[in-house]
Amino acid sequence: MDLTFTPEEIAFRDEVRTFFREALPADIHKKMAEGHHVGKEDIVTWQRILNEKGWAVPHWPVEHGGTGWGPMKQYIFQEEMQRTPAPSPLQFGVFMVGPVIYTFGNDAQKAQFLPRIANIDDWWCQGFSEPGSGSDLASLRTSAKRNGDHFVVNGQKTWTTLAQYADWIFCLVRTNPEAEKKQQGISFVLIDMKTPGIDVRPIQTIDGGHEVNEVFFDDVRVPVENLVGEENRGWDYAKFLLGNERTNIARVGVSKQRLERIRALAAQVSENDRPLIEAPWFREKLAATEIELKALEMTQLRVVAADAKRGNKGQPDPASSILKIKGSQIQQATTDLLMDVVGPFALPFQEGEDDFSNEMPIAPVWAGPAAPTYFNWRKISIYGGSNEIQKNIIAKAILGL
Amino acid sequence: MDLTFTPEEIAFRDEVRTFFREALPADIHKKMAEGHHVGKEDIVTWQRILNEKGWAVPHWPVEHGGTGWGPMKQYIFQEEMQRTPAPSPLQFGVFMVGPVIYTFGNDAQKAQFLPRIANIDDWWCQGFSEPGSGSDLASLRTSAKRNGDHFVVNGQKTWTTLAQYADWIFCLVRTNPEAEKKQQGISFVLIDMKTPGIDVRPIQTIDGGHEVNEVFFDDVRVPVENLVGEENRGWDYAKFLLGNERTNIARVGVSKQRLERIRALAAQVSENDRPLIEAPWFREKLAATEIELKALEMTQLRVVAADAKRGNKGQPDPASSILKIKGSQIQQATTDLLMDVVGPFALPFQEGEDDFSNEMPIAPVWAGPAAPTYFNWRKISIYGGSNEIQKNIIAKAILGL
Amino acid sequence: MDFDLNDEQRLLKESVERLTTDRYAFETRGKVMAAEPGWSAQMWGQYAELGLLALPFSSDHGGMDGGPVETMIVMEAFGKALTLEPFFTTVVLSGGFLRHGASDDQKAALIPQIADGSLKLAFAQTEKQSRYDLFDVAATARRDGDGFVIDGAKSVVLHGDSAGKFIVTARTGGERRYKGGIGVFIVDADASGVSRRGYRTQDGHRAAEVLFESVRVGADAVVGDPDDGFPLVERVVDEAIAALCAEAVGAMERMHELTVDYLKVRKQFGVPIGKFQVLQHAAADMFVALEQARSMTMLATMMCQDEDAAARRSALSAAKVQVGKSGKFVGETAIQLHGGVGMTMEFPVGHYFKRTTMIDATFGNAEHHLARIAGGASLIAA
Amino acid sequence: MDFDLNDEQRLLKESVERLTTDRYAFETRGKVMAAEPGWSAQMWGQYAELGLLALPFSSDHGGMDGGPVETMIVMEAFGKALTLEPFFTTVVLSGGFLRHGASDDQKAALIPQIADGSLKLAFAQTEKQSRYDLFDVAATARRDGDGFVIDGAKSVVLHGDSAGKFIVTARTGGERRYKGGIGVFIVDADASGVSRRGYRTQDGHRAAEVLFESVRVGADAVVGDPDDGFPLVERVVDEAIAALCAEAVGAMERMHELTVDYLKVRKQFGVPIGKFQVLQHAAADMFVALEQARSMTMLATMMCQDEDAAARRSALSAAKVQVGKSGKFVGETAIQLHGGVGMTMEFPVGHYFKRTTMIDATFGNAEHHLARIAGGASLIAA
Repeated sequence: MDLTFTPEEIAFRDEVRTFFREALPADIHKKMAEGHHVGKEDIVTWQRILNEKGWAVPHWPVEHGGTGWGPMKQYIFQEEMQRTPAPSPLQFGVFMVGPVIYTFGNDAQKAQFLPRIANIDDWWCQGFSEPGSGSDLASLRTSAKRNGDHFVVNGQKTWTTLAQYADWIFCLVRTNPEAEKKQQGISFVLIDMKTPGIDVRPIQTIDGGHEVNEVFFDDVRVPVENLVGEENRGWDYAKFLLGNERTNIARVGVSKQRLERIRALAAQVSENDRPLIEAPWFREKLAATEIELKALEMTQLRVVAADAKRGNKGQPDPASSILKIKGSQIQQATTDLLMDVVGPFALPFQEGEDDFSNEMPIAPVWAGPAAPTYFNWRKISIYGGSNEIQKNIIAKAILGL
Repeated sequence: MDLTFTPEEIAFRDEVRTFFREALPADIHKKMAEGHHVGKEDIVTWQRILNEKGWAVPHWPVEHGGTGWGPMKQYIFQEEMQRTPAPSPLQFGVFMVGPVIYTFGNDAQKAQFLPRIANIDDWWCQGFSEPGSGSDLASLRTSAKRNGDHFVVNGQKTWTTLAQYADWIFCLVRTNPEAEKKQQGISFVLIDMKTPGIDVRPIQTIDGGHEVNEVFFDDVRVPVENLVGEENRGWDYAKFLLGNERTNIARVGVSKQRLERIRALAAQVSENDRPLIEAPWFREKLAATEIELKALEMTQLRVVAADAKRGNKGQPDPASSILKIKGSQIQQATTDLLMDVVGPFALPFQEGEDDFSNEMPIAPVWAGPAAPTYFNWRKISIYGGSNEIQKNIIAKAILGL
Repeated sequence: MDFDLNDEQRLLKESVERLTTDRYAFETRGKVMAAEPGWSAQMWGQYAELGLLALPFSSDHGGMDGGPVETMIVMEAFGKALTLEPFFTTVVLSGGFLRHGASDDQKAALIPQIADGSLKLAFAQTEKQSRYDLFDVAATARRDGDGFVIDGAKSVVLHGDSAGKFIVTARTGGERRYKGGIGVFIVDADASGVSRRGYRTQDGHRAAEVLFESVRVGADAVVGDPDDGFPLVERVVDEAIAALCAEAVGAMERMHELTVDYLKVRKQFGVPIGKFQVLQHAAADMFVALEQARSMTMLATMMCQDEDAAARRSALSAAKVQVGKSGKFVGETAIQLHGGVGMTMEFPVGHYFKRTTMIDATFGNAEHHLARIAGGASLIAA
Repeated sequence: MDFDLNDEQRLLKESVERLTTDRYAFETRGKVMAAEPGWSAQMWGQYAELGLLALPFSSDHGGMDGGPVETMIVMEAFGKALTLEPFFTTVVLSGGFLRHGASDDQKAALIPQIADGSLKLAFAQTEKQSRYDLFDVAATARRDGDGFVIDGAKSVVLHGDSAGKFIVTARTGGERRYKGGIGVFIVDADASGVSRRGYRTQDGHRAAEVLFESVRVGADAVVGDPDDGFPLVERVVDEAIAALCAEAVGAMERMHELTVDYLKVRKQFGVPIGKFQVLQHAAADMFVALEQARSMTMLATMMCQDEDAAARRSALSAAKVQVGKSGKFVGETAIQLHGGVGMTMEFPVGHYFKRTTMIDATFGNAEHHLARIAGGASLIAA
C-alpha cells in the first residue's frame, strides 16, 4: 500500500496542469472560474485545443485516438481539468456515444463518427429519457418501425441536454413492442438532427437557464445503417454506456475548485465587521465539507486503483454508487456555501442566458450565479440515476438485500 | 388565537411548580437532577405524595380519582413534573392499564384495581411485545386457552420494563388462533405475577442497567374474571391504550431540564482554557437543539389545544407521530450534547446498578451517567412504535400514500 | 392558550384564499410575472377593495385594526398563491414604520393613500457592506436647517422600482456600525437626487438599487427620533420576519401538497411512486418540518409585539432559523421527489422553492440568526 | 498510488484474523471481560508468539520493522474482534514513544520485554482539566540532582491498572498550557509514590486513575528532550489516532455486516425486514459512511509519518472527524435497525457501538478535531 503518487504520476500531473494553464484561453478560464455558463463555442474551442494536443479522447483505444493512459492517469487528467477549471468535454460524444460506437459499432460507423467526435465536428445529444420513463428507463415508448431500409421513428424524448446545438442524437427506441420483457426489444440508433420530422422545444429551468429540451419525433426516417450493433440489443449498450461514467462521476476536482473559490470569496465579504471566513460557524461548515471531499477523493482513488488492477475493463462497479451519492451531496453543499457567502445579494436576477453577472451597483459582481447554480445543481442528485436509485443499487448489488 | 397562558393557567402552573418543589424529597430530586436512575422506592414514595394531594391520576375520570382538569392543565402538570424534575409516575399503571380498566373493565375490576394503581399498591408491567412480534405486534403468539373458569397461558413476552418489581402484568394473549385476521382473536388479560408458572429473567442492556426483562408463561392459570372487556377484542383495547400516550410522548419538560443542566455543566468544564459554554461550536449546537425543542413545544401545545377543543376524547391523533419523532430526536440530541460536555470522562464505567457516579479522583463526578444515558436513550426511537413506524403512520393516515 | 382563529379571522382567511384561488392561478401568475411591472395592478385593486391594504392600521386612520395574526393569515395565503404584489414591502414593512414611528400628521397623510392602493412604499436599508446587520448603515443624513440631506446607496430594495416613497435608514451620527445615530426618513421617489434601477429577483419579485445623492428632506420626513431610530427598525423588522415566516409556511404547505399529489399520480415501475417507502418517509419528514415551521411561525406572530425586546428578538430569530431550515429541507426534498419536472418553470413547485430560498436570504438567513441566538441567553428558560 | 497490501501484509492480516476468529468468539470475549484482569493473558501470549507485540519496532531491537500499514492491519482486525488486551496502549502508544523518543539503552532494555509479552505500558496523560489538549499539563517534574521528582494526578489512563510502567507527561517548566516545558518520563508502576485505582470503561476495556506523589526518577527515565517533549507527544498521538481509526473501521465493518445479516433473517409483517426500502437505504447509507471512514483511515495511515507536522496533524484530525462521524452514524443506525435486541448485552452489535463511541472520546472527539481543522488552513489545497 502506498498512497502517494509515483514520481511518474507527479510528473504527468505537472505536465497536464501546465498545459491546461497555458493552453486554455483566458476568457474561457474566467467564465469557468467565476461559475458562469460556458457556451457551445467555448466547449468547441477547448475540445479542438485538446485534439490538437492529442488529448481529446484519452480513454479511447489508441487506434481511435486514445492515449493509452491507465485509469490513474486518466483520473489525474480529469481532476486537473476540473481544477484548472477548464470546460469538460461534451460528455455525450466523448464519454457516451463514442465508446458505444467503437465497442459495438461497425467499421463504417467508426470511420464516419469517431474522428468527428474527437474534434467535436458533430455536436451530440442523448435521447434516453422520456416523459413517462425516468428512473424506470426501460419503460420507454418511442417506437422505430422497420420500413424497407429505414426505421420510422415516432415518440418523444425529454431532458435532452443542449439539443439546441445538436447535429446528432443517439436514441433508445423500441423496435420490438412484442418482446417479453420491457428491457428487450430496444435498439440503439443514431439520428441526424436535420432529418425532417424532428422538433426541439426548449425546457426552461428554474434557474432561468435553457440547458434541456424536449425532442419530438414525427415519422422520422432513419437509415438502417444508423443502427448500432444488433437490433433489440440496445438495452445492453445503454447499460455499458451508463457504466462508463464512473471515473468522472464524483467530480472531485470541480468541488475542490469551488471550495477554494468560496474560501477566497468569503475573505472578501464581512460579517459582524470581520471577514466571513473568520466566522467560526462558516469555517466549521467549510471544513466539514472539505473533510467529506477529502474522504471522497480517497474513495474515488480506491475505485480507480481497483479499476487499474482489473485492467480497466469498464465493468460497472456498484461502488461507483458511493461516488455518485457523496459526489452529488458535496457538489450541492458547495452551492449552499456560496449562498451563505453572497447573503442578501443572492436575490438579484440578471436576465439573459449565460450571463448572471450583476451590473453595478449591485454588489458584489460575483454574487450573480450563486442562486441560479444552487437551483440548477439540484439536478445532480436526480440525473444519471437519482440518489434513491443509487441506494437501491447498493442495497441490492452490494448488500444483497 | 392567543398563544399566551391564561392568568388561570399561570396561577395553576405556579401552584403545581411550588408544590412539586416543596413536596419532592431532596434525595429523589438530586438523583433526578443529576441524571441518575431512580429506584422503585422513590417512584412509590413520590406517587403516594401525589395521591395524598389528590394528584395521583389527574387525567382519570373524577369518580375514579381524577381531577377534572382539561388537557392544557394536564399538560402543564406533566411539563412541570418533568422540569422539576420529579419521577414520572409508573406509566404502566396510571397511563396504560388504568384507563383500559375504567373504560372497558367491569365494576369489580374497577373497584379492585383502580385505587391500588393510584396509590401504587400494585406495581404493574406490560406484556405486549414478544421476541417475534416487535413492530408487527399483532403477530403475537402467547396463547390463552379456556379451561373451565380459567385461561391457561403459555408463551413469552419480552422488553417487559421493570417486571422485576411487578405485582401484576397486563397481557395481550391469543384466545382464538383460528381468527381470520391476526388482529382478531386477541384478548386483554390481567395476570397476578405470583401465579405459578411465571418466570422473569433479566435482560441486561448495553448501558449496564437492568430495566427490561423476559417473562415466560408456562401453563399459567388466569381466572376468567381477569379478562378485560370482551374476549377477542383485546386489539381494540391495545390501540386505545397506545393512543393515550400523546400528551406525554414528546417529553418536552424532560428535554428542557436536561438542556438547562447541560448549559450549566458546560460552564464548569473548559475547552481551550475557557468555559466550553463559550465555544462557538458548542453554543450553536446547543442553540439549534433549543430551537427544535421550542418548536416541538409549540407543536405539542397545538395538539393539546386541539384535544381540548374536541373534548378530550382520547382519540389517537396521527399528528402525535410528529411528537414521537421529534421528541425522540431531541431527547437523543441532549444525550449527545452531554457526551460533548464530559469529553474524555465519558469512559469510566461504574459498576453497580443505579449508581453511575464517579468516585474520586475521576472527574467531574457528574460525568458518570453521560455515556450510559447516551446508550440507553437509543431506545426512545425504538420503543412505543419506532420512528420508522411513526413515519409509516404519517404517510398513510395523514398523507394518504 | 388558544390556537384557533376567531370568526372574523376565519372570514378574512377565506376571503383572501378565495380571491387568490379564483384570480391568481399558476398560469395567471406566470403572465403577471412576465409582463411589466411584474405584479398585478388589478389584484392590487382587489386587495384594496378587500381592505387588505388597510389591514394593520388603526381605525383612527382608516385602517382595519388588524394585528399580527391578521397579517399572518394574509401572508400565509399569499405564500400559498405566490403573489407578486408589493404588499409585504408597502403594508407590512413600510406600514410598520408608520404604525410604530410616524407622527399623527404623517399617518394621516399616508395611510389613506396606502389603504386605497394609490401609494406603494419600499424600505431602503441594505447596503453593499451591511450584509444582514440592520445597524450597519453608511448612508448619511446631514442636518441642514430644519431638514436633512441624505446621501447613500441602497441595494436590493424590495419593490423599490414601483415605490412612490422610500423609508430610508441613514446615519445622523456615529461610526458606521454604531447602533445609535441612525435615523429613519420618508423620501419621495421622485425627489431631486433620487435615482433607481429596477430588476427582477430570483423568485420573480422585483427590487431596485437606489441612489440618494444630496437628497434634501424636511423635518416632516423624519420617522421617530432621527438620532435613535434603531429600536424602531428592529421592532418593524421583527414584525416583518414574522410575516415572512407566515408566507414561507404557506409556500411550504403548497410544496408539500404538490409533492404528495405528484407521488400519487406519477408512475414508475408500474406503480405510483408514492408506494415506495423511501419516498413516503421523505414526504413524512417534509410534513414534520412543515409543522415545526408552522409552530414557530405562530410563536413569532405572538412574540413580534412583545415589549421585552431581547425576548422578542430571540423568539423571532429562532423562528427565522426554524423556517429557514424547514424551508430548505421541504424545498430541496420537494424538487428531489418531483425529479426533473420539479426543476422546470412549467411546474409550480420550483417557483415555491425559489421563493422560500429567497425568504431565507431576506433579513438574515438561518445561519445568521442561529449565530445570533447562540450568542445570547437560553431560549427555553421559563 | 497503490491501495493493495503486499504479500507479507496479506499474510499478517490473515494470521491475525484467523487467530481472533478461532480464539476470540463473542462468547469467549464476554467471559474474558467478566473475569479479572479484564483481558486475556492467553491471547497476549498468542500475540507475542505471532510477533504482534514486536511489530512496529526496529529489527535492531528484536522488532519486526512494521510500519503504519502493519499497525492498521492489526488494529482493524482487533476492531472486528473487539479484543480487550492492552495492545494499543503498550505497543502503539507507549511503543511509539520508545520508537520516536527513546535512547538506544532504553530501547534495548524495554522493547524485548514488550516483544515477549512480559511488559505492559500505559500512557498517563489526561488530567482533570486538560480535556483533549495534549499540551495542558499540570503535573510537574522538578529537577532533583540528575533526575526528577514527579507530582501529579492522571485520569483515564487506558490499561493503567495492568501496566508495569507508565509513560508520563509532566511539566519541567512554563505555565500549565505552555507547549514548551513538557517532559516525557518512564516511571515504574511500583515506584515509591505511585498509586492507582483501576476500573472498567464503558466499552469493557480497563483504565486507571494514577497518582504520582513525589516520585523520584533518574535521568535514564527521560524520553527525548525533557524541556521540549511536546512534538514527540503529538507525533506519537497522531500515530495512535491512525491506529484507533483503523480499529473503529474494523468495528464499523462488523456492525454493518451484523446489521445486514439481521435484516435478512428478522421477519416482521411476514417478510424479512430487509425488504423494506427505508431499511435498505439506511443500510446503504451505513455502507457509504463506512467506506468514507475507511478511505480517511488509509489517508491517516499514510500521513501519520509525514515529516510536515502541520499537514500531518491536519490530515489526522480530518480522519478523526470522519471516523467519529461515520462511527456515530453507523453505530446509531445499527442499533436502530436491530431494534430492542441491539441494545442488549447478549447481542454483539451494541458492544461494537460502545467501542466506537469510546474511540470517538479518545484523543479528541469529532467536534474537537473539526474545530481544530476549522482553525487552520484548507485541507484540499494541492
